[in-house]
Amino acid sequence: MLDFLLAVPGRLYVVATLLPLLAFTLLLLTGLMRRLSVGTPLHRILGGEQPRLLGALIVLAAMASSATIGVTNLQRFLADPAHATHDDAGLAARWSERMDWFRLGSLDTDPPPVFEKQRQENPHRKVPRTALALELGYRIDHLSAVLFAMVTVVGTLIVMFSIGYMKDERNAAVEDHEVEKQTPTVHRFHRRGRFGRFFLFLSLFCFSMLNLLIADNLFQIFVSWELVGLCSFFLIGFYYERPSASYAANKAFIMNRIGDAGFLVAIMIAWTSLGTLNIEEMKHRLRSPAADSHGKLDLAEQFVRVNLEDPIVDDSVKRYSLPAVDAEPGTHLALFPLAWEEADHFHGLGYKRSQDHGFEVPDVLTFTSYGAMPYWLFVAMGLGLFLGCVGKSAQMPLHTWLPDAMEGPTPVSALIHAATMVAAGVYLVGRCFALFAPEVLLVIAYTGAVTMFVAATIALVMTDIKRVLAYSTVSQLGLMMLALGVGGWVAGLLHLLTHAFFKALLFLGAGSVIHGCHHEQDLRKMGGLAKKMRTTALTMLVGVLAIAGTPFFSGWYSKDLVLQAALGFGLTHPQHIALFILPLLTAAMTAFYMFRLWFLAFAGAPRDHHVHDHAHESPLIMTLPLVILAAFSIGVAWGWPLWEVDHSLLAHALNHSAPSFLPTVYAHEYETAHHYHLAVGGAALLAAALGFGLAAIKYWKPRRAMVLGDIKPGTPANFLAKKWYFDELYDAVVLKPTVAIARFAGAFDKRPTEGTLAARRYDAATLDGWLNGLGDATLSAGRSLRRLQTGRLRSYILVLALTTAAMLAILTVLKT
Amino acid sequence: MPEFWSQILPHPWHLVAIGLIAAGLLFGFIGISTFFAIWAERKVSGRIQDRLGPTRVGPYGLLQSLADGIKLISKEDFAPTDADRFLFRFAPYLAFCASFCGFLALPFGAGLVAVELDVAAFFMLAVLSSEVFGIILAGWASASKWSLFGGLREAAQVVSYEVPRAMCVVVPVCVAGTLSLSEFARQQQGGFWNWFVFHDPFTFAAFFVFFITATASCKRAPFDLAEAESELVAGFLVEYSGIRWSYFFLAEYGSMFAVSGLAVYLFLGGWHSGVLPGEPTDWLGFWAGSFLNLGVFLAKCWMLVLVMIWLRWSLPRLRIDQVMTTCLRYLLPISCVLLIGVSLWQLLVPRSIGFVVSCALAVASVAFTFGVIVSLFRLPTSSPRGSLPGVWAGRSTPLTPR
Amino acid sequence: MTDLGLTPFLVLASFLFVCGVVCIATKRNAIGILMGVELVLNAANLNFVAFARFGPPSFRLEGQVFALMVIVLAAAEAAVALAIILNFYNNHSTVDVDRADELRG
Amino acid sequence: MTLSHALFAILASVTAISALGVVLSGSIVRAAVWLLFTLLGVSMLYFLLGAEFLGAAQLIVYVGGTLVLVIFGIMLTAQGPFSSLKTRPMEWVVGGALGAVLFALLVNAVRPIPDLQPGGAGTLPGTGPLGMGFLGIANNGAVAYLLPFEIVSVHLLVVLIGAAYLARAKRHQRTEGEA
Repeated sequence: MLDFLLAVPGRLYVVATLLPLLAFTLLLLTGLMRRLSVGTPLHRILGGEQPRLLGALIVLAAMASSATIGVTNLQRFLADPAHATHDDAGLAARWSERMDWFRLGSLDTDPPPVFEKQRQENPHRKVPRTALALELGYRIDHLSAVLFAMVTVVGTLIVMFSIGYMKDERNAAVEDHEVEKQTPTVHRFHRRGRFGRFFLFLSLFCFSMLNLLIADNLFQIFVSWELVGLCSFFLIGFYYERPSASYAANKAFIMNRIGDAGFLVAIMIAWTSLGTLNIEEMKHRLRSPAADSHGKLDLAEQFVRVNLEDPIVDDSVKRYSLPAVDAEPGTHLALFPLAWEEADHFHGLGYKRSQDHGFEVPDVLTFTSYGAMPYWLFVAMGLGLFLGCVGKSAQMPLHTWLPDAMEGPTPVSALIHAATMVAAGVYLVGRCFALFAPEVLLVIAYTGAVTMFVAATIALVMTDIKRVLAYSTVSQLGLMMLALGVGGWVAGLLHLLTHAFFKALLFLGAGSVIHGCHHEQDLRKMGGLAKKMRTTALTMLVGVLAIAGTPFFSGWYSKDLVLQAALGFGLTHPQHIALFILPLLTAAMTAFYMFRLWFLAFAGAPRDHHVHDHAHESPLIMTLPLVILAAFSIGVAWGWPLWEVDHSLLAHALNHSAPSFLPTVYAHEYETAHHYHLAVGGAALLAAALGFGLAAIKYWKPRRAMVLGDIKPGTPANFLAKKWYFDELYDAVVLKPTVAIARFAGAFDKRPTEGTLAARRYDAATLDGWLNGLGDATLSAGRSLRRLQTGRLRSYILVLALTTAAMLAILTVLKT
Repeated sequence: MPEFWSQILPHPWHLVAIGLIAAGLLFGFIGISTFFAIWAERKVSGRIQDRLGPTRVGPYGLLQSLADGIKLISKEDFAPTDADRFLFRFAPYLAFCASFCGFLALPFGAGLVAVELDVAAFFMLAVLSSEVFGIILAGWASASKWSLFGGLREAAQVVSYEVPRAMCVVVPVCVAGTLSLSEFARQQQGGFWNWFVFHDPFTFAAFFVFFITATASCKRAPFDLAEAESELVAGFLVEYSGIRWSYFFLAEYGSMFAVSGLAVYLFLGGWHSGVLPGEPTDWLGFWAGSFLNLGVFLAKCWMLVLVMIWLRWSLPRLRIDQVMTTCLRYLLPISCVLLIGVSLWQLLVPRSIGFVVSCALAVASVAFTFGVIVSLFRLPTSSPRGSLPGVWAGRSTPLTPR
Repeated sequence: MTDLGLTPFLVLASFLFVCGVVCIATKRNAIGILMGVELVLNAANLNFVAFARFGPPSFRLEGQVFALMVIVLAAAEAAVALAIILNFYNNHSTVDVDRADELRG
Repeated sequence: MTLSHALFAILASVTAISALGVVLSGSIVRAAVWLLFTLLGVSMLYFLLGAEFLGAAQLIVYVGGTLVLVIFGIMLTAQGPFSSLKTRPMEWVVGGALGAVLFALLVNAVRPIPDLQPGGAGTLPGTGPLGMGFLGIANNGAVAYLLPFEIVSVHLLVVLIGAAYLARAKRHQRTEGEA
């Protein structure tokens, strides 16, 4: 077994992915056994009514082993000699595998003999499949390796933190005061502690997230994607007795469903048009090869748009050709073969455009044939994929679920809403980057920019400590999307990584504050906590500095790279300069609201003595993760020389797996960005300093009245505090009409005696009459047809057999 | 062998000839084995019950079975009036056929097999499990409520015990990676520590579970609920007499040998002696080697059959509910655990540790067996004259002289 | 002389199928109907295996896999059917399917 | 006339005659015995076709499992040893006619299929390839059956529970009634 695992180092990733699932299964089974064995000794052994600590320790152990494997394997992966020699086949053999989960036979039944020959020469070579196969597989590259390490490490720390944070849940009976507050009919609400359940979902969540990271095809990603959403639903609704929590869980789930519908559409398009869901193969099929056997191609690694040749000569073969150089781009997208029939000698498209005669698409596709799909369908596929990411990463207009998701326990907020689930959307955009048309990328950039700006403005006025962080997360996710949209692939994903660490730190810090203040989340009631909670205050300060973009903190590196990319894009395409202005403004706002949060919570004089007197520092099991995360938040993006943003080691690692066409397609943008990178750094620093200065002036020693003062209606602040009225908008546009339609439809169903007067009149005159008529007709028809239904099994079978015979006879007659 | 016949007979007929010869040999084997097994049964039971057993017919009463056979054949062949005549007559043959077919795939040595099947182990299980038809039909056709009860019990018991038995067969199959019995034997050649019973703790346990379920599916005591003379008079056998009755016994002893043979292949090294290295036919030539193989295999089979006889006369019969409980609540979960355990063992345990464990198991088992044998041959400490041994020691009984 | 081909198997399978259908249509005993179903399934299985043997190479595995699935499902079906029949017998003291003509037991 | 022809003739006639027996026999137990021979015949045909694993599976599942269950069911539900539910003559006529027509049509449907000859080796892929196929580790161009396998497994589990539930529900009620 050990030999089996070590034979291919990538298999350890599978083990690390499955470990949390194992913990989940164990917990689930013991929980089941406990429920089934009430009143027996087994029940007592399994903890009886009081939840046991052991389950959490099992999950912690599983996650810690996963993290160990994740980190050591990251090292092994980075040290793999194949990177230096660009030995892709060797790399693929060591770090990826796939198997059929379900297979409907291939488009052509047997692989062409050429592949057999090639396989004899190189046994590692995979036979490409265009079959309709749902596969299970993993593929490790720099992106997934680095993210895998990040998710496992952060996950482990969060599990550790939760053991302290969720201590109350270990009691046999837990009182939930929130329930009493929200539902006036309930008094003194008691329930059993749900310690085990929390860790159960936490481990399932980690499994799904890790599976999402290592998956090599869209289908597997989609499965984990849905699992992640499901776990998020369970965890947000963890306190499901509170109406607000169950509402928030539903909201998150439904918002994600909207996005997932798009994802599903994209998958269907890919399945029918490309014949594969494997991301690498999709890339192969969509983008032109870099060079053919005659030399480098003009259209190397780009989408090639072609026109259907008119008139169609042959029904079974369609011909496509390249349009002239300065003509309109073609209406179709060329799909390239997964492999060439002769690997040594083949023609790509566009080597010499004057002599290029296009290509033919046969009726039955094989591994080696060209294909074509309408360009609009391709754009739709990209938009669908992105819609999925919009839902998961809480971009406009589906962002409203994320702040509401703060109803879950704080560690969940840290895990889901900082490090992992919301990262999935950004990750998917990064992974499928090569599959997006330029139009889609622009949509991504603008969506990100608008989200970033709107969320940052809302964060300025929030008073709930977790909601500030939530809006800050939305804003930062928008920043990442923006970066990806303008071609800053490395920048966006580096920001994803650094952000995961410092946002997890901030959330856990907030959790520590909330825990210390006995579940008080209102910033207006805090203040002066720095003296009581020294570790928390200091580590949170690190997080605030990192997110604000202070030099030498991790956030500085990623943010500067993003801004560089944005400026490069903005200067190259002056009509899109807003894509640079908005993030610069947002940088200032970010610094402002983060320092506002810190000053309000930790600096100044205590504002609520009741809260302040009972505040205490959290135990070691909660502060230790904070310290570790703080260390990561400072140094995770370091490189040498330290002051050069471009030399971040992590960025270099990510750069390995960046799509290879980026430097050619975005050549001009990159050059501009590099040219102005000092100016960008200066501007960003200035913006951050401005934000810090304003926050310090206003909130370092704030006047009590100003903090507590209510926001007057009609002011811009109120507009922000109401979150730009997004919820109200959705309420008015979607919810109200739906409910109205439902009520209207419901009125049809009311009996004349119970409905309102109008409904009654309407009902008796029209629908009820029709329905009764219909019912009578059915009844009489049934009465006459009833004799056919003897209730005898055998006569039915007789009729069935007679029908079969008759059909066979008809077939026979028709054939002759 | 096939070459020889293909020289004197044209194409399809030499195959027919070989088939006929194999069938004849197998029939002879079952007959002779039963002949001696019945004698052994009576002798062993006699000795266990402090009697002599048959002594009159032939030396040591060896021809007793012959005398019984003559008596049975000469008996009147009758059926009850209400019986379903056809099925009543037919049932014994059905039972015997099933047990006979089990031998088709059972090798008696390297190459000494009627049909070389790739799925021999599976085939034997399948065929032996259909023996139950004869019993059920006999029970039903006799038109007697005792018979019907016997048949019903047999059906329930066999269907239930088939499951753990099949799972226990899968345990060594997991180790060997084949279903062919000859291949099983080939993998266990060499020293006895190579036998699959000693392969790991799970196969070791599986051997005993398999043996128990096999005993049950041959409806041997303590699982002979289908006959259960104390409750059901003689169960499905109530109305039978004469030669038809003896067919059931042929079937029973036949299947005893068949399951013993299966156990020998699955766990106990097949035709390999466990002491001699390599394959005997390779260094002794075909005939001498095959004789050695046959001898070793038969000796192992007889050992297991004798253990079954020993069990029958030592253990009290279970109740029907106890029989079903034993199977469904104990043997079935145990065999599931064994199956999972052996799979994990194959996956996780390195070869060196596995070798050490199997050596330890083998040595410990041999030492234990040796110890038991030695204790058997040690002279009992003689009790004082006139007093009784065992639980009666020191008590006054009507027999003890005052 | 040609060797044994596909057609005899197909004809035999058709015969088994027809026997099964007639059995289902004529038996009044519920268990008899179950036997008819088994006959039909066996006919189908025989076809699967025959095509696995005589059909194109890609059928060699597929035919067997389908047959195996059918065997397994048939066993499951028999178990459920018997449970239903026993239940019916407990309620009505008969296994005559002509008596089972009401939706409420 | 080759050996395989002869074997097929024997096995096919046994199978066909006993299938007819299942249909025609009045006693349900006799029908079960006929069915036994049909199943055995089909299993032997599998062996003849080279599908050894399937043949053995047919034996152990159908003959050793399903049929024993069926006979068990007969014994539990038989009111007397010879109780049989007679089929009316009219039904025989209809059923027979239907069968004849159906058989004719089916044979007619079989006729255009060419009498294919066996290709490749004498035995079909055995236990190994079958198991690998079920685990989804298929060779190139072959088909993987992991999902169907999983579905069948879950199906079996459901059936197991369902059958147990159905079989025990009544008894439960009756003990309540008695109590």
